[in-house]
Amino acid sequence: MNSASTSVPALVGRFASETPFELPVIDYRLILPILIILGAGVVSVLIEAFAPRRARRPLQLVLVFVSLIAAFIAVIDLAKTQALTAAGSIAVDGPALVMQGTLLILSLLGAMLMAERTLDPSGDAFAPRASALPGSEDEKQFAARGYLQTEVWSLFLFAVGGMLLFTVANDLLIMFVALEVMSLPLYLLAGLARRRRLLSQEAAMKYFILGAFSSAFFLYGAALIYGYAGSIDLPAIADALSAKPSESSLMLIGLGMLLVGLLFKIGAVPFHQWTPDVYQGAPTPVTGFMAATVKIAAFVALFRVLYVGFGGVRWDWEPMLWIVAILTMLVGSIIAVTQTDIKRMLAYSSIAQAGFILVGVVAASPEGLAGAMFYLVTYGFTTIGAFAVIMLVRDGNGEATHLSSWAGLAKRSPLVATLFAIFMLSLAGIPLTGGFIGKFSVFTAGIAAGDTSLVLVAVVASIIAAFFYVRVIVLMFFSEPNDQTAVVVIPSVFTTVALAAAATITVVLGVVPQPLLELVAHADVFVR
Amino acid sequence: MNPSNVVILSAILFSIGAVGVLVRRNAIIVFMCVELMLNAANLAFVAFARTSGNLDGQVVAFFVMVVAAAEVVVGLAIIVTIFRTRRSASIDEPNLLKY
Amino acid sequence: MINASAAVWAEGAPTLQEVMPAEGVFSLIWLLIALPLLGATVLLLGGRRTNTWGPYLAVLTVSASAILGILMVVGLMDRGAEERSIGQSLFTWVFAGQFEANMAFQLDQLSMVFVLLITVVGALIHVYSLGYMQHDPNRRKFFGYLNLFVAAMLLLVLANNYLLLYVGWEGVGLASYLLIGFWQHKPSAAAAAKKAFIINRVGDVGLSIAIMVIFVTFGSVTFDDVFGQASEVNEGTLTAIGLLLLLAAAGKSAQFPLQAWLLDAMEGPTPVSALIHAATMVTAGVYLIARSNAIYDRAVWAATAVVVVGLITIFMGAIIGSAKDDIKKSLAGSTMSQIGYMVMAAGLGPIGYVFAIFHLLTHGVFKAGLFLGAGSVMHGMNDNVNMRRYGALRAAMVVTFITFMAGYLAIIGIPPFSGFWSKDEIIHAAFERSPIIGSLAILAAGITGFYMTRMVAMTFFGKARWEDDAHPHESPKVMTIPLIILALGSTFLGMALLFWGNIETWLEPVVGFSTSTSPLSTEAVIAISLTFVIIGSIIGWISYARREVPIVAPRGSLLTRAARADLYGDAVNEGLIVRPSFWLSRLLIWFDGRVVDGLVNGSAALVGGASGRMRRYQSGFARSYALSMVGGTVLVLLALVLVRLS
Amino acid sequence: MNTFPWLTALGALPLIGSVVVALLPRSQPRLAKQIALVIALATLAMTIAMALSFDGASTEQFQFVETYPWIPAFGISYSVGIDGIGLVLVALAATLVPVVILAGWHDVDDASSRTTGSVKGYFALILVLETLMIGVFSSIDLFLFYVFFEAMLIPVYFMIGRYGGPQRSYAAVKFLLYSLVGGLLMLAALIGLYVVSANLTGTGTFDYLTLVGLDIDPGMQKVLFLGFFLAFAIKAPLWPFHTWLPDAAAQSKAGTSVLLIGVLDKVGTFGMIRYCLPIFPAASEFYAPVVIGMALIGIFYGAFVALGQHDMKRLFAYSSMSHFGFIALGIFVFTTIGESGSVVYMIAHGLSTAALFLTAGFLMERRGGSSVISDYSGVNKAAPVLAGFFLFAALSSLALPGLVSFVGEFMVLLGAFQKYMFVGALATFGIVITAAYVLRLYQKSMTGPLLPALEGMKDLRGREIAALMPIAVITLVLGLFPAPVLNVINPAVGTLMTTIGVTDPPTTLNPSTTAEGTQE
Repeated sequence: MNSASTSVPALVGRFASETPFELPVIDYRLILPILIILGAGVVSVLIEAFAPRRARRPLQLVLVFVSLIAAFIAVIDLAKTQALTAAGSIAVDGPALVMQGTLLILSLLGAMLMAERTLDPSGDAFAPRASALPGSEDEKQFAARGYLQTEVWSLFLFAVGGMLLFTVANDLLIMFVALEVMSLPLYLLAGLARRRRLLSQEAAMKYFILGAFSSAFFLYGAALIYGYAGSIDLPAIADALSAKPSESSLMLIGLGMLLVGLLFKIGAVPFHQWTPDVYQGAPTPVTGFMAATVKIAAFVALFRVLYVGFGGVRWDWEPMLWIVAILTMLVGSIIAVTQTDIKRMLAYSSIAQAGFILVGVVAASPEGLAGAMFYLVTYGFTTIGAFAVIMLVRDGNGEATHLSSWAGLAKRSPLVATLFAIFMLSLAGIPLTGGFIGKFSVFTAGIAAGDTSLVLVAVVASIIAAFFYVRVIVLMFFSEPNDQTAVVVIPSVFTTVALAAAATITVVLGVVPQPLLELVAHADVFVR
Repeated sequence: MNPSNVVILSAILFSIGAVGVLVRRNAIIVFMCVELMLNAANLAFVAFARTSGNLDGQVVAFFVMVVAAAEVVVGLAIIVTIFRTRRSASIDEPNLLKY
Repeated sequence: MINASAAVWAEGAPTLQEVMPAEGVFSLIWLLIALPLLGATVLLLGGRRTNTWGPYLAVLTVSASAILGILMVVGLMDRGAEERSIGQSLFTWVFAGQFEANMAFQLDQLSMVFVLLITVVGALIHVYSLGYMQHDPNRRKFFGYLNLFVAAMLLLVLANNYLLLYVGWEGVGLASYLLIGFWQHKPSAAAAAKKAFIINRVGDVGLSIAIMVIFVTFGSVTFDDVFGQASEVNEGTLTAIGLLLLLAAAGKSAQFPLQAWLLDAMEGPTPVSALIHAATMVTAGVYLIARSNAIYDRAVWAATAVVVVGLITIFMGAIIGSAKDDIKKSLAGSTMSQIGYMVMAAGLGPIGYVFAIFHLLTHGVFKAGLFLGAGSVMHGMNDNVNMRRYGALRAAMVVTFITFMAGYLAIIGIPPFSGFWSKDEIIHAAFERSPIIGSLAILAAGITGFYMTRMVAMTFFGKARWEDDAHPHESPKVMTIPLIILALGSTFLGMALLFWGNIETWLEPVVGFSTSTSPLSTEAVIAISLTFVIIGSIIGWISYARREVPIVAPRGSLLTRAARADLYGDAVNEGLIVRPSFWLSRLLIWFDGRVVDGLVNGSAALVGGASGRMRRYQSGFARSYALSMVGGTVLVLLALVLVRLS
Repeated sequence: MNTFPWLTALGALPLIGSVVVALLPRSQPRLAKQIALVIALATLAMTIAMALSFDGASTEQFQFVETYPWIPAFGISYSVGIDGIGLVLVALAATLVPVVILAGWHDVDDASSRTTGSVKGYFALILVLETLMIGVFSSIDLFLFYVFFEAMLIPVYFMIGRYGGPQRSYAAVKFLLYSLVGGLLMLAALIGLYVVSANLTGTGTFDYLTLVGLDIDPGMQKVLFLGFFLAFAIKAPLWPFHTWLPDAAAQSKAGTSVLLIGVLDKVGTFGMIRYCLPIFPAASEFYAPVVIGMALIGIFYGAFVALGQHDMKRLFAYSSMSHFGFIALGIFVFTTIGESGSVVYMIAHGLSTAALFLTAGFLMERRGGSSVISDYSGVNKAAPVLAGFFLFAALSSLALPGLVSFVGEFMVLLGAFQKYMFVGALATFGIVITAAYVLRLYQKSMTGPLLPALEGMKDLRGREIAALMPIAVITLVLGLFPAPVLNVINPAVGTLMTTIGVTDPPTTLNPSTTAEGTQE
């Protein structure tokens, strides 16, 4: 390219003549699930605008559940598809479909948690009116009148739509847009807690500032990659890598910054610091939903970038990710040991879990991908289940998240304590839970790829992690209840179903993992 | 104009934005710095579109602008809420969540 | 000291007897053991229901065994000398790989005499105990334990292999433990019992290892396999086996250096002292050595060690016996000493085994008589054991006195009492091996005369030094009849066995025998030893019958004080073994808690500490999070670039 | 061939029982106990029936084999089967469970204990544990074994943590974390083994017999061996990985301790025999000196520490550690006698531990739960039957000849001596210290003057005697007639010796050309 002196109109003209603009062909069937969800999001906005206040909640709920189920059916319909569409920007393939299906089911469970409104005597988990000042007279009136912030459903749907898009994004632009469509609603949702609103708002602001900051890194990385490869298409980038392996500094810096954006969403160390604050501050249903789903979407994107786009330079990124994985596992596990807030503890736990999944990424093999996908599924259900339990454990001021309130909980409610114990054991990777098979798959991939020392670090981290998971069980089961001990509130059918589903899936994946293992094993190839 | 100079400019802008995020205390200005970073990326995209001889970069720039606009909406909403609650736009003031 | 080559030793060694199948009365060999075992089971599990008839059942089972034993000895006598070894195998007991040990018995001439000793003396002591333990609330247990002992002891002498012998070996140890500690409420009794068991265990280690060496050498632990092939094994191995067996024997027979438990064992009821700690169990060591003659005959140094151990113990026992004021402990010292004689004799080789067993038998009878006599005295003296509070009892307890005197004359070796014959033969054999050994044996015989005279004088002669509430009286018939029987044994058994029973020829097929070629004539030996015995007795008489015996013991010479302290055996054990063990224990407990567990808890604390420090970096300021992101970005880029450069 | 799914049925029975017990209403504790006992006895009966149809002379290594694919994606199958070694250990578990249930009848009654769990919960956990114990001894798929191995932790964890003494949660957490450390190391090694099998045969597998047949590179063996061995050494526990045991034993109910030390910990030594030796023969031989050293240290270390204990349960724990030293010694000397002896020792130790802990449990129950030795004196006077059983347990623990523990101990020592004379002889001295601490305990607690506080102490009741009697009888009968056990163990050990390719050292005289181990 030495046509620096060419005038702009001439340039445009030349493009127009040489590469006539073709409207990209879009196979709408392939993106039907995304369209359904985003369309529902639009309808949801319209409902907010035009439906009467009393009708909004039922309408929104029907809309959300119907659209999620419809989208799920659409995903099933696409089973085993391997196709590109929209000029190669969207890749519908095994990993994408499996993860989309998982995301939709998890979103369904998340929606059930968000729809729960029998736990808090004054309504659901969200502020009656986000604009009202915390503690003000306004707020009290809104609460008293039973106002509900039904906009959360629009936000929710757009976030889900963004995630679905994230999993199929085959070029960096779509990926960026999906990232933002997913994140922006979540920033808001994080700030909408009914109780402890200062914390919630703080969480939203931190999440937003840091999220935007990381997006900027992602975007600038994408720009540099574009500068290197001349394209933002992942397959095209791969081609460029094999065509011109030299002059790579642009590529390396670009890749690094791109990864920073994705690692941020995953919650990998040292880009993890938002996680505990946001998980703790956000309304618990949102935390559960977000913890389970964002990680899945971001990991699929990470896999796609690394395997499809940068598979040719795996020797470059493997050592770096190796270090990040070790840091993530160790820092997450170690800091969690001294946490006293259950949500914060689970946040650090999710960091550690991200580290374990990164072992599968570093393996850079189909087994690694399959293992990580399995892990993500079990992690998603376990996490959402755990946060569902947290919603139920309450005292006078809402959820009782301080660990001291959990002492002797098993005596108050053996069932809930048992469920939580199952989730903890799964996170700790004890056999007969899904978490064990997940760890097993990922570690197997790691050792098969020769990363034995990484797996050993993972083992050490697992041991440290086991300590704090076990500690909660000790508190619940081995202590006597005291006057600080929280009560377990009987939830409505929404949470009950979500909780039961999460627990069932966690155990079933541990006992009969074969169907899912087969699914992910057959879906371990990205289309390019 | 040599596109590589433009890229360097974009890098400088990006750095200014990043440093701004780190050093400024006012949430609005921090936010503006983030926007500056996004726009620096835009500039890089446009510049690279020129060197690579296709329009992708320019298309990206438009998309990013739209996304940035959406981001502004969300961001300002959050910041304004915080400001109303705390009577301060300092990014350091909300500091209840830690350790 | 000993100047003999292996060849000399092997002279007179027996050839292996052919083992005959068990037919007729011998098909009941197992029943010999089973009867008392049944008695023990019924008594120990039966609970209070057996209180009334239990003791009689115990007497019955042992008596039945004794009758069976007598039938068998008659049966054996009917057979030719070469057909007197009878084997009975019940089933394969322990087996794995090449190893195989059967639940199998071997009744031969050696076992036979032991069976008789055990069952007959055992039966007598059972009967005696009916009277002695009449008022003890736990007497059914006592009889149960006694029966258990008889069963275990019979197993010991009837086993046809070392491993099964080991079962009997520890079985008698257990019975001994239970009986020494029978009066468990007395802390001293409980402590004595524990001590006996633990010291015996040290000996058992020797037996264990001996069995292992035997197995890896011979590929079998059956007596026949071992003895039949002992000649093919090098002397070093045999010496090792011999020394290990000696360790075992020393433990069970209270020989130096494992002698310390026997004196304390007198905490048990007196019939126990008579049966177990004088007549039978403590002689198991002698049995073991005699049984293993094929090994010792080819391992001169092991045999020499046996002699040395025996000699040391003869003197230790005699000296301790001379200083004790407790009648039972004095008798216990005497037992040590007498067993020392047997052990020494067994170490002399084929010339000695027969006499070791001979002395064992006569000693079994007269020492049982002496102990039971002592028990009878105590019975009449409110269980006081201090001889300084006895005196002039001959009139008060005539039967006891007379029977005791029979035992006394037997033990010091006055002809024609039975001890004379057996001890004399041992001294004679010792002279044969070496004049030094012989002289020492004679010297010890003199000391025997001294301490036994001292005992008799203090108990039955002199002035009465009774405590105020003592009303000495003769014991009931159930006690005196066994005394009389044993006294008759003490008097005539020696002659009977020697002249009528032909003990040498009887035992020769098992342990071998070589006739004496002593430089000293038999008469000379008899004369010298009798002289020493009489001198010792006279000294004892003068010191304790003619002179006033102070009620409180005088301070005594250095040797006396040492002897009263059991020649510091306990002190040595305490200082060298017990205390260091507890120090080590305390050290290891400290180590376990602080170091091993400390490392475990320390690593947990380390993680906790790291956690506490690391979480401080989560400062809550969004901008510092952003800073760490920037830092992270730099690191990521550096990593990528560095990898590329390398 | 037998087509009845013996092992699955055997494992399922207590599991079903535990579900039934767990679903009973809280107000029916008595019914829960009764059902648990009946189920446990039924399991025992079924075990006996299975043992009777076990063919000791079979040429197949495993009998009653059932194989169903479970997770084919990783070559994992639900494969169970049993050899002589597994059979006797399953039998041990099946025997001890009803005993423990009977003995612990009132252990967790709400009125008498300060525990946090419910009555039915305790008995349900015991039954779950029985299922897992049966599973762990009969898996012939390594993954399945691992699953049972780890899953076993959970019921025990709850049994200690919910039904234990004042420090129970510390003890439970320590137990769990310690075990998890071992378990996760083993997981890493297990995965490594899987990957190795995939490299060697093309398809990865966890099938035991396939893995045994692999020819693994010695260097790799050494690495993988460590993972397995450490897990087993922690479980067993061998010195210096033992410090969880005293705490766990001291804080748990007698029944829990019995199942934990008597059966569960045997998984460690069982694992060494079943997995370490045949799969990693070269590594086993390489590490044998180290392991033997650890075992020797453990024998004496445990015994000496036990000698100075002031707490009965801690004493038993350290004594067990010493005994486990013997078992490990027998395993790693690679002689037929040693291996067989180790297995017999496992059985014997299970029985003697049960006798000790249960008797001590009955004793403590009568003294407000104190396990401090100096709180007792002269018990024999007040409760002679209890003291009698206590003595029997003590004698069983010190391996009195005539009891089954002697058979095991002697075989182990002989096996060791056969290979390493010095080691065998040295280890033999352990029996003296064993006698010293066991009898010291008996002397201090049972003999001497009766403490005033113990006046009027009740002797054992019928139920308690009924619980102890079977143990005593089995201990004695097997001591005098161990053939039923040896007959099934010896062929299994023979196969093992053939697999690892070691022959016994010949004896000087009469070296038999075909040791039993190499016969087919």
